[in-house]
Amino acid sequence: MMFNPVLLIAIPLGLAFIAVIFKKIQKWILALGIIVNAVLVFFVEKGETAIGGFKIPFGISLVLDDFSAAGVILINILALAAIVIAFKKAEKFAPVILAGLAGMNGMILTGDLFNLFVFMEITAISAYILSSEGRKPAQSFNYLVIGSVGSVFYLLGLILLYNQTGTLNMVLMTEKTGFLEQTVLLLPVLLIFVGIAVEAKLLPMAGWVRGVLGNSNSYTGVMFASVYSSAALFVFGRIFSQVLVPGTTVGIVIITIALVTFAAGQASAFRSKSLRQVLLYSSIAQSGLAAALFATGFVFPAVLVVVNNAIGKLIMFSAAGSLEEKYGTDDYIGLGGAFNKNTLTGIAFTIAALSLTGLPLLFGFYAKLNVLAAYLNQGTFFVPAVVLLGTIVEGAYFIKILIKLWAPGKEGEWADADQSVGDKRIFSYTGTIAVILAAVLVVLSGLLPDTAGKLIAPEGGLLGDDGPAISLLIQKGGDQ
Amino acid sequence: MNLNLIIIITTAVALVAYLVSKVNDKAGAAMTVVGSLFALIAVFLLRDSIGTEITLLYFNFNLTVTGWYFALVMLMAYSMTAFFNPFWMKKLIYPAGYNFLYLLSMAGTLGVFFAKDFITLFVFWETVVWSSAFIIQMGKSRQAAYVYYVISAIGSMATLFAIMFAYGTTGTFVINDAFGGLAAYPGRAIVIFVTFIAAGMAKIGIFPFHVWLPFAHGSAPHTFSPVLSGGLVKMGAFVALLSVTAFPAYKIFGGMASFRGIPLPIYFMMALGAISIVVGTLMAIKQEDAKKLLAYSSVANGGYILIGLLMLDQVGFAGGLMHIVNHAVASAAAFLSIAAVAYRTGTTKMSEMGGMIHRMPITYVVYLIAIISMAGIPPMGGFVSKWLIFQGLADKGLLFIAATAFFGSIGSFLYVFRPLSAVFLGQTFTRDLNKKEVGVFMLFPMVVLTLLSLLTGIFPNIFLRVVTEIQTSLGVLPVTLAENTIVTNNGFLDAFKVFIVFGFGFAIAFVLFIARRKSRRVELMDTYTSAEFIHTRELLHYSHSFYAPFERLYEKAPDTMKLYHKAAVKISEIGNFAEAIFFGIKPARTVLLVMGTVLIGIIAGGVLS
Amino acid sequence: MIKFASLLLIVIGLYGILSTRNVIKILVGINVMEIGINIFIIAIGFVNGGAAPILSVDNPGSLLKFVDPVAQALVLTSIVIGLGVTALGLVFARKIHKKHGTYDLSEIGGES
Amino acid sequence: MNWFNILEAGVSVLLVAVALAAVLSKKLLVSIIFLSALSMMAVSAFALLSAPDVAVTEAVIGSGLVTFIFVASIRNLGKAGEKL
Repeated sequence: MMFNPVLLIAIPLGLAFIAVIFKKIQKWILALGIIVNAVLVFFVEKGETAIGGFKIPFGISLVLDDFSAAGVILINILALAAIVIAFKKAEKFAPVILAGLAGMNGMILTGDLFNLFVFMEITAISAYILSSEGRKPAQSFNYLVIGSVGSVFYLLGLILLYNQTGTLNMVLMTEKTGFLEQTVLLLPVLLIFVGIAVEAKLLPMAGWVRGVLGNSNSYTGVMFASVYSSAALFVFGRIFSQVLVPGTTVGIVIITIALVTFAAGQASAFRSKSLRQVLLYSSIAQSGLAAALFATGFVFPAVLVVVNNAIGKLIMFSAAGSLEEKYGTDDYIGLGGAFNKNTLTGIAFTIAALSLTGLPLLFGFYAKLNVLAAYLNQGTFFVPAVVLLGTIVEGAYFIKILIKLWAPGKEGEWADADQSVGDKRIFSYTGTIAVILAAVLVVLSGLLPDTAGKLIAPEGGLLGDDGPAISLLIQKGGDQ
Repeated sequence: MNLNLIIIITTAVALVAYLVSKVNDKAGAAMTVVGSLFALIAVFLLRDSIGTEITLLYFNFNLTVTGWYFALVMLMAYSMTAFFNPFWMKKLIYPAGYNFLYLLSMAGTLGVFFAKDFITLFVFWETVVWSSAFIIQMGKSRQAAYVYYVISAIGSMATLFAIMFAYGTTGTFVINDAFGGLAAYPGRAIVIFVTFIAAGMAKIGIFPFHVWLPFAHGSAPHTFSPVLSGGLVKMGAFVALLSVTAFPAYKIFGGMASFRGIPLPIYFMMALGAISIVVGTLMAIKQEDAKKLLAYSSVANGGYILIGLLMLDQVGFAGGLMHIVNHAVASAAAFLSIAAVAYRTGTTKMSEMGGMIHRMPITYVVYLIAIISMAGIPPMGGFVSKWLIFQGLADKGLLFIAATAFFGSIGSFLYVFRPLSAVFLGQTFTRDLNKKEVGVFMLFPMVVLTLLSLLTGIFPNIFLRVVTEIQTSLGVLPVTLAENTIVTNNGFLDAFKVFIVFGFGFAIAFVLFIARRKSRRVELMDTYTSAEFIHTRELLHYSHSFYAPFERLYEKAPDTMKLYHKAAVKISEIGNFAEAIFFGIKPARTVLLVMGTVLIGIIAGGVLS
Repeated sequence: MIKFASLLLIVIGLYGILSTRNVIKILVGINVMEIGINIFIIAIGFVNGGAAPILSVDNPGSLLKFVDPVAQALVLTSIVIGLGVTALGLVFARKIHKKHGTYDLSEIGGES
Repeated sequence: MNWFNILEAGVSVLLVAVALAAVLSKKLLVSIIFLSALSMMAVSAFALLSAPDVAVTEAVIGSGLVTFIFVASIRNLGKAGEKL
């Protein structure tokens, strides 16, 4: 039995209102909503659904194709995992989280640019409220100001496009903008880019990230770094690889911004001493890479990067937030040997870090391979070189953290468990299980990339063009 | 038994060893012995199935004689060192993790040597890199694991670039096809050659990538240093080999400018190998720590191997291949004997030991024979392979490189005997008087390696026959072998006769030594100091700063490590800059940035279109 | 004419955000921007001499020239969202005041 | 030049002037009052551009509710809150 995708938005939104009314049982409503959504997302009907009785393209429509299906599945599963890891932290925000989930599902599913704006704002407001958990109101305020400016810019770009094309429907927009000149498109596209860049953590708008994610806990960190940013990146992908496909001029501008984001993020992560700060800069870098891929039109590699980053950051941010709560610091030099008594969590964290670096046998390697292959097949050498240099830096800072967290001990002496910071448990049992499951997923999908690739992009789907080709190639050892 | 099964079983044993170690770490360590010996025997038996291909998951393997040869060398280092593992479990922070990673990295090396396509090669390669990085951090230095990983990553990423570039050019990942098809693109081929060989250079420790060896070899757990130096370094040699054979470097670069018949790109790499010989030798002379000294000697020997392999000719290439075995055996034995000493005394600093020959005579003999081989002195194997490399260089008239190789040989006399005299000879520290020789379980691998060292020296043709097979399979004219004699253009070598002559010399020296044993015994630190009181006790050790006058000649030489330091500082500076500019925590900054971005974007767009 | 005035409003709003460290005034700046963009949207959708897009006895059919109804729908939504964001911003402003005793971001210093 | 154009010009000038006043005024309360005035000008602009329903909404929310919450939040701050 297949359901209408509207339910993915309507159920959490409705439950959010109910949770506001019945404050006493809001945590159960939260659990119910998230679980129902995580199950439902596998049983929604593909295709275009009109809302409100208007015919497409006059009304608002939801589009569930392979791309948005991958997006909503990822988002809802991640939201579930985040709740499982830190339910205690999440329960007081039940209505906010549910509304945010509705907003994210809406963002990914909608086929209308203004509708997208509304859902983005719902998501953003829920994110602002969640950020206040960091107890740094000035940072939340900073986030809100940046978000508001971004949304005004988005609206401005949108209305300029509307003025040119007379439509807000994505499909029609694609057709009509095809006739427009690049110079005309440049300003609106840049404005829209800036608007989406807030949640996607891309450069001109990434100023909030340090303040908000740097003070995140084991729940909010996961929400910002993997859930919200994945949703925003999927929207980015939808717009810049399908709706407003950038031509040469616009493309060069956007890709340059994205690559600068990548480089700046990696370099900043390299110099950071705080665990969460390293992770947040690494998230910015990964977002930059995904954005560059989307803007070039390499949808499948970009989706792989997004998924890899989301799962990796889920594990790492929840661990980092939890470490901060347990030990009162997240300066990784002061956390020497924290994994000594948390072996399972440590292994999951290690797998996540190695996967983000793109080490083989893990999902990240498959992602990295697709990224490189896409560019080199196209004949671009510059971007792969940048990506690989970034990977060296990334590997350097991750291995530094891993070594520190695993092996305490003075330089010149053997690593010694007695020198570790203590033996507090990082996660509860459910949290550990969730994290381990995520890590197992990373390993399994790395060992069976073909299956994983097909799950993300079924053959013949929207992503099929540059899709599973490389995984099949690996399978056959390159025999074509 | 096929290769898939070997890899799967060793991985499974690794997992079992992990679980067993959780209960009893010694039992887990014993599993590493079992697992590695099993792999050694199983791979040895693969000889009959050479030439077949096999697939596991998405990995494709191709059983070549080259891979078989390398795999045996590697597994020899792993299995012999494994005998030491049970005795070091107490010192390790994660015994279970160590045992697991030990076997996992071993399984990884198998995949590297038998890879048919690049994906397989790279996947297994990186598996080895990160699993060994996690082993190294358990040793004496965290910094070591970091440096090791970063340098390896530089090499690996360059190689990945080469792999993907070749794929983008020829459309295939199969090693021979992907590289074979590059002949039509000589411009790209240079880039691919240089970047592909980078991982190999980083692994062998060729200048300027050599900085990780003293760190990692010197500080890794004593039971892993032999594997690192004797085994893993040879993975780099394998990649270097691929870059002249699978990548038909001589064919592709044949039309280019060349120096004495060697195309310039290849000559450049050989020159780097020559520099490594010099740098490794000079640095080894300086060291005060026995393991660091041996690590630098690995740098120098890596240079020999690289030069030999890159010649890809009848004689020098055979020498390079032969030197892989010799150096693996000798350096594994040397590191193991130092580990055995460290097991008893708890240190590897030369100035803290002395006279161990009285306590650990067998270990002494093991070390002696190992360094004789390493220094390339007859009658050990190292002499045969270095002789072949010299012959190759002389044939081609590559004087500069031959000179450095010669320099390295002389230099190695200077440094390899220092641990010998400092650790084993002289008087025993009072502290160490009650120390005993290590147990049979630890002596066994050392003795086996020593016998192998002798075997390579006395009957090198046993190994050279395999080398000729490799040469034939790669389409190179094989080195000429007669009955126990190696024949080259410039002469011939009968290793057995050399052994007889040198053995006779040894015997005479030994008799003289026994006959005139009348030296006065004093306490080790009882040194004449001109009535000056020396506070630092280790300065009294006669082997401390042994070559100080010589070292002064090059003490001002630039340190390569500083280069990497500077690069890291630069990246941090860029990071600081980016944080200050882009990631400020005030809203006004971001608003300005947005306006700037839009403005610049529009201007750039206007300029571009 | 009014189009340009509304665009100018957005610029003034941006200037307002940039020129002050006071959180309330930053919110005022954001509101100015939002008003500017709302007027701009309506102005874009405006057809000279067009009637309001409301069906009534006076304008029964589609024969008449309507101004764009989509633009007006957008602005309605946008106004409501603007209210929500402003309210939330004020909540944060109160929290800042409670924690630091001031509305001035420059007095708070490097809270990160 | 008809009545529409004249009105449009007048509203435009007022919009910009009031917005500048809102942004530039030193006192918070004055600033908020000017913001409210700006909202009223926006209402007239909407009415002028044949958007009566938007105008009504803006009047209620923009000049009503927004002003109210602004004033409410700075009301009990006394003099400290009024400096720039």
